[in-house]
Amino acid sequence: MSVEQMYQDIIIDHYREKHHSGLRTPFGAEVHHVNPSCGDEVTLRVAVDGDTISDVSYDAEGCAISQAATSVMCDLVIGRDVADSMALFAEFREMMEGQGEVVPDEDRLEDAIAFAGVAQFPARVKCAMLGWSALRDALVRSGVELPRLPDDKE
Amino acid sequence: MSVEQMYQDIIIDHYREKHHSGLRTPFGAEVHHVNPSCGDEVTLRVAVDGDTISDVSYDAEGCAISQAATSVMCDLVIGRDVADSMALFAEFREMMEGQGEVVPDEDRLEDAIAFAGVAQFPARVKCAMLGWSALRDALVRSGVELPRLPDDKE
Amino acid sequence: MLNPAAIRGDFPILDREVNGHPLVYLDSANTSQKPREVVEAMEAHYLRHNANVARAMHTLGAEATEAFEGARVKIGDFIQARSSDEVIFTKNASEALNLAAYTLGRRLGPGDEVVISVMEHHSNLVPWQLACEASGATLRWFDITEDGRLDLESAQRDGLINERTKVVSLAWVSNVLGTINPIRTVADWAHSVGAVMVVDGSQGVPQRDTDVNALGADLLAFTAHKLCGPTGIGVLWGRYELLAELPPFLGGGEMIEVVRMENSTYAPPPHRFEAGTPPIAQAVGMGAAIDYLNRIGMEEIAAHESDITARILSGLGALPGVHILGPCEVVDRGGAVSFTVDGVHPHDLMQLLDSRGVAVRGGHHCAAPLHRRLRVQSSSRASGYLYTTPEEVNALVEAVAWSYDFFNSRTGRKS
Amino acid sequence: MLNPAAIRGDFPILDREVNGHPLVYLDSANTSQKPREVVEAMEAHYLRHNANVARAMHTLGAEATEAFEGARVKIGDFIQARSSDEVIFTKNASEALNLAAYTLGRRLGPGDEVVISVMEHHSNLVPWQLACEASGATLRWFDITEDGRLDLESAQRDGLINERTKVVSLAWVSNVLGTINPIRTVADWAHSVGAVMVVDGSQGVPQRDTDVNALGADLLAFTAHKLCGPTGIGVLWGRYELLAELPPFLGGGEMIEVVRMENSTYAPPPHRFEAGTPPIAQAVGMGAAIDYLNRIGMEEIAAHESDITARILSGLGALPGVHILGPCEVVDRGGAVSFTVDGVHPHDLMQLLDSRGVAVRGGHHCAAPLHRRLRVQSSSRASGYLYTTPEEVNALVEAVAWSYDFFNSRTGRKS
Ligand SMILES: Cc1ncc(COP(=O)(O)O)c(C=O)c1O
Ligand SMILES: Cc1ncc(COP(=O)(O)O)c(C=O)c1O
Repeated sequence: MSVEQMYQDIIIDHYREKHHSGLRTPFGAEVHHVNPSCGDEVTLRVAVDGDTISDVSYDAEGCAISQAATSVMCDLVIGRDVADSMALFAEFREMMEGQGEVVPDEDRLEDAIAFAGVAQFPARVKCAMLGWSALRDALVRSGVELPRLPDDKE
Repeated sequence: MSVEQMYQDIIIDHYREKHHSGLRTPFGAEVHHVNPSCGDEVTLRVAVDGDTISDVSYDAEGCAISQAATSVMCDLVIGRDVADSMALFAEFREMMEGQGEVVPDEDRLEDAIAFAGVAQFPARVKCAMLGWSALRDALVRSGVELPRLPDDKE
Repeated sequence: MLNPAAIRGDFPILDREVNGHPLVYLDSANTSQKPREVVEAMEAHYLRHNANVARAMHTLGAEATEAFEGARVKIGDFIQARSSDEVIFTKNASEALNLAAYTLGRRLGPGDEVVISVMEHHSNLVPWQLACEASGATLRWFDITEDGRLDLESAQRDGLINERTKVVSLAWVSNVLGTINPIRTVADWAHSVGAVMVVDGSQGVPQRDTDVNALGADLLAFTAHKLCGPTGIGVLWGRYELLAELPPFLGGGEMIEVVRMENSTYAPPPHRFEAGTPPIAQAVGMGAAIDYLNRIGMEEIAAHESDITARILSGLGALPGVHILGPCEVVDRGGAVSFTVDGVHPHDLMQLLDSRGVAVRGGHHCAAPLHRRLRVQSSSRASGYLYTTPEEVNALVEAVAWSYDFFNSRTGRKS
Repeated sequence: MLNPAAIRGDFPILDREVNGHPLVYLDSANTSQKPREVVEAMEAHYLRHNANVARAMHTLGAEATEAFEGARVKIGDFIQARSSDEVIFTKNASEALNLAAYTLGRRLGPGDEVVISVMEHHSNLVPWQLACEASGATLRWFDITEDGRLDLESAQRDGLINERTKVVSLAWVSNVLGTINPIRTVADWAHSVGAVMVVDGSQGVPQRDTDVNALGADLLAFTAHKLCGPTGIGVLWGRYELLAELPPFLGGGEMIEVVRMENSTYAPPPHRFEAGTPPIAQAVGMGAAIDYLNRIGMEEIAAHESDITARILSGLGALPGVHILGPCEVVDRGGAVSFTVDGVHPHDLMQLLDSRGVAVRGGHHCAAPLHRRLRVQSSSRASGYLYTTPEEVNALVEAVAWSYDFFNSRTGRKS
C-alpha cells in the first residue's frame, strides 16, 4: 500500500471542502475531543429528533484523514436513525481496526470505504476515528440509549 | 585473597570481646549511625578533655567487620589527641579505600592493619568505616574543630 | 515437571564461576537472572526498531509503538486483566506503590485509616507513611502470629479494618518470611467497609499463576526484574473504574489531553499515569520474559518453587544453630527462606557463602520493622527460581554448615 | 571535524530501508539511535554480571554495584558535577522534573510564585501546574519574542521574577524552536531574589559540553535516550546542599536510614531519592553512551549539530510554502527545526515523508501552549544528531518539496 493509494482523491476532496462544517444550532449535546499525540481536535454537536440524527455540525482542525473522515461521517449519518448510525460506526471501526483484511461494504459505507487503505497505517486509525468517537460520545451525552456494539471494550 | 585471610584472627578476637563496649558517662556527644543496606548500627559516645579523646563508648550491633573495627578503633584513639586521631582516621580510610594497594603502617594502625584484606571487598569497606565515621561525627557534634582531611568529599 | 537442567542453558550467567566455585545463585527474590532471549529481544529492538512511541508516527515509531503496546497486552493477559488499559508501566514496583499511595492519598484526611502489615517491604510501607503524614490519616497494621503468618484473629478483635479504613495494602507473598497472605479474605473484608485493596505482588507474580480478579485486588504492583525481565520497569495494574477516578501523579509528556498555561486536562488510563518517554525497550524485554515464563508454565514454576523451598527448609532446618524465620512447612508459603545462624552475623555469612560461590542476601531485606518484630537485627535469605537445582540447595546447606564451623570453632590468637 | 560516515557504522539501524528507501532518521530530538557498544554493554551486564545493587553484597552484587555506581561517576564527570553524590537516577527527564516539582513544591504556599516559560515541554510545565495547584502558589511564565527567543525585556518590565519567586524552571534548549536560552542570565536573576533555578537539559545535554556550575543551575534534568543511551533512565543533578535539604519523594527500598512502623528517617542524597531497584542495566548503558560521546567529543558534536542545522534551515527555508518556527540562523540555536507547510497538515507530512524513508515528528511535540502562542495547531520537526549527514538533509528537503506538490497540485475527483 503506497501513500498515494492511501490518500485517495475522495479523502483529499473531503479535506478541502469539509461537508457540514461549522457549528450550528439547535443541538442536543456538544463535545470536544482531541487526539493528544498529534493535537487534532474537534468540537462536535449533535441534534436528535426522535430516533433520528437530525444534524451533526462541527469545528475541527487536524490532518487530512481526521478532517475527511468527519466530513464523510456527517454525509452518512445526518438524517439516519441512531441505531443504524451506530451500526455504521461499528462497521467503520471494524474496517479501520482490520489492518486491511476487512472487506468493506460500499453500499453501506459509501465514501467511507476510501479509508480502507488507512487501516494499514495503525498510527492513523485514531485520526479516522476521531469524529466518529466524538459523535458517539455526543449521542450518549444527549441522553440517547445506545446499543452495545461488538468489540466494545467494557 | 581468600575469605579465610580476610577474617584474620585479630578480627574474630575483637568481634568476640568488643573492647570498650557499653555506653558510659560522662560524654560530650552521642551519635547513632547505621549502614542502611545491611542494618548494622552503632550508638557512640565521645568524651573530649582539652585536646584529648578521653573516652569512646558504644553500643553496636552488626557484622564481625564493623564490630571488630569499632573495637580496634577505641583501643587506638582513647587517650590520643584529637588531631592525631583524625590523622589515623585518614590513614585507615586510605587503606580501606585503596582496594588492597595501600601498604598500611603497622606502627600507626596496630591491630587495624588486620583490615587491610577487607579493602579488597568493596562492599565491606562501609562496615569497617561505620565506627570511625560515627566517631568523627560525634567529635564534630561535641564542638571540636576538626582538621580537613585529604580526600574529603566537599 | 519442569527441567531446570534444560532451563539453565538459557541463562548464560549460571555457567559462571565465583571464587573458584560454580555460581549458586540463591538471591532470586532480590532479582532474577535473565534468559538470553529476553536480552536479545531488547537488543533487536534497540538496533532495528528503536524510536519513541505514540508521539512518533513514522515507520520506526509505529514499530516501536506496536512492540510497546503489544507488551502491555501480554502483561494484561498474564495477570488476566480485563483490558490492557488496566496496565500502567512504572519504573519498578516501588514507583507503582508510590503511584497508588500518592493518588489514593489525595482522598485521605484526618480520621481516615490506612492498614498495612508489619511484614511489608519498605516499598509498601514508607509510601503510606508519607501519604498519612501529608493527609493527616492514621497508619495501622496487621501483626503476625508466632509462626509468621498474618494475625487475622487479633486484627478482627481489634477492629483493625473498620468504617474509617480507606485503604488496605498488603504483600501477596512476604519477601522475608515467604508467607502467602490470604489476600482474598482481607480484600473481602476491606471491600465490606468500602476500602480500596492494594496488593504488593512483587514476590507473588513471578512465581504463581496470577488472576487479578480471583485475587480480589483493586490495584496490584509488581516488577519485571524479578520475573526474568529487565530492570527499569514495573507495573501497576488497576481496576479500570478505579484508575479512571484517580488524579494524575507524575506530569508531563503524553499523559495529557489539553495543555494550556493556565490549566490542563489529562488522558484516560493508562496513559494518564505514564509521564515522559516510557521504558520502551524494557517493556519489550518484559514481554519477552512473560513469553518465556508462559512457555514453561506458571503452574510448573510454582510447583518447582515448592519443591526447592521444601529442600531448603529441610536442609537448613537440620543444621545446628540455624533458625528459620517464617513458616517451616511449604503450606501457603512462597520461596524466600530467611534464617539466622548462631554466632555468625548475616553479613559475614553472606561473605563466607560467597567465598564458596553461593549467593544469598544478608540484611533486613528492606523489611526492618519485621526484623524488629522478630527480635533479630537482620537475617540471611536464600531464594531460588525456575533455574534452581536440588544440587544447588545441597551446596547452600553445606556452605552454611561450614560457615557455622568457621566462626564457632575458631580459637583466635589469644585463646 | 566529526565524520558521520564513520560514526554511522556504529548504528546498525541506520542501514535499514523504510518503504523501499534508505532510512533518513531525523527524529533525534524525540529519541536518539543507539550505537552497538551501548547495547552490548547492557547485554554483557545482564548475561554476566546481573544482580541487585547495594543490598546484594555477594560477588555478582558487588560487580553490579560497581558498574552502577561507576556509571554515576561517569555521568557526574560528564556534566562537571562536584561529586557523583549529586547525580540522582530517575526513569526519564520527566520524573526528574516531577521530583524537583514535588520536593520544591513542599516549600510553596499561597503568594509564592513559580516562573517557567511559554516554550516549555509539558514535562517542565504540568509538574509545576500540579505543584502550584497543591500548594496554592501562582504559576507565571516568560513569553517569547517574535523570532522565538525568551522575552527578557517584557519579563523585566513586568517584574516577572521578584521577591515572591521561589522557583524558576526553564528549558536550556527548546525542543521545538531550537532556541538556546540564556540560562546564566536568568539564573543570576533568580538567585538574586533567592529562587531556585531548575533547568530542563533534555535537549541541551546531548548536544553540548555541559558544565553545571557555569550554567548556573541548582537542579538539572536530562534523559539518557536522547544521548545514545537506553530508555528507562534519566538524571536529576542537584547542588548537594540543596539536595540535602529536600524531603523524600518516592518512598521505599533503599532510600531509608531507619524504618519503624511509626516513622522513618531517610538516607542522604542521592539515595534518598532513589526508591526501589534502580535502572541498573540502564545506568550501565548510559555510562557506555557517555563513553561513546566523550570519545567523539562534545565540542565536535556541537559543531556538527550547527552544521546540520544550518543546512536544514537553508534547505527548507528556500522551499515555497514552508515556514520555520524559531530562529532562522544558527545563533544561540540548537538542532530542532520545526516548520509548517502550507496546505499540508504535519500529520500528513509525516506520513508522506515516511513513504520516502524520512522520519520526522509531526504534532505539538509536547509543547501545546507554545504552538497556541505561535498560532499554529501543530508543526513538523526535523532534528539530527552526530550520525546525520548532509545527504540526509537533502533527502528531507526533496521530500518536503514533493509533499507540498502532492497536496497542493492534486485536482481531486470532482474538479
Ligand atoms: C525539552 C524536553 N523536556 C523534557 C522532555 C522529556 O524527556 P523524557 O521523555 O525522557 O521524560 C523532552 C523530551 O521528550 C524534551 O525535549
Ligand atoms: C515484597 C516486595 N515489595 C516491593 C519490592 C520492590 O520492588 P522494586 O525494587 O522493583 O521496586 C520488592 C523487591 O525489592 C519486594 O520483594
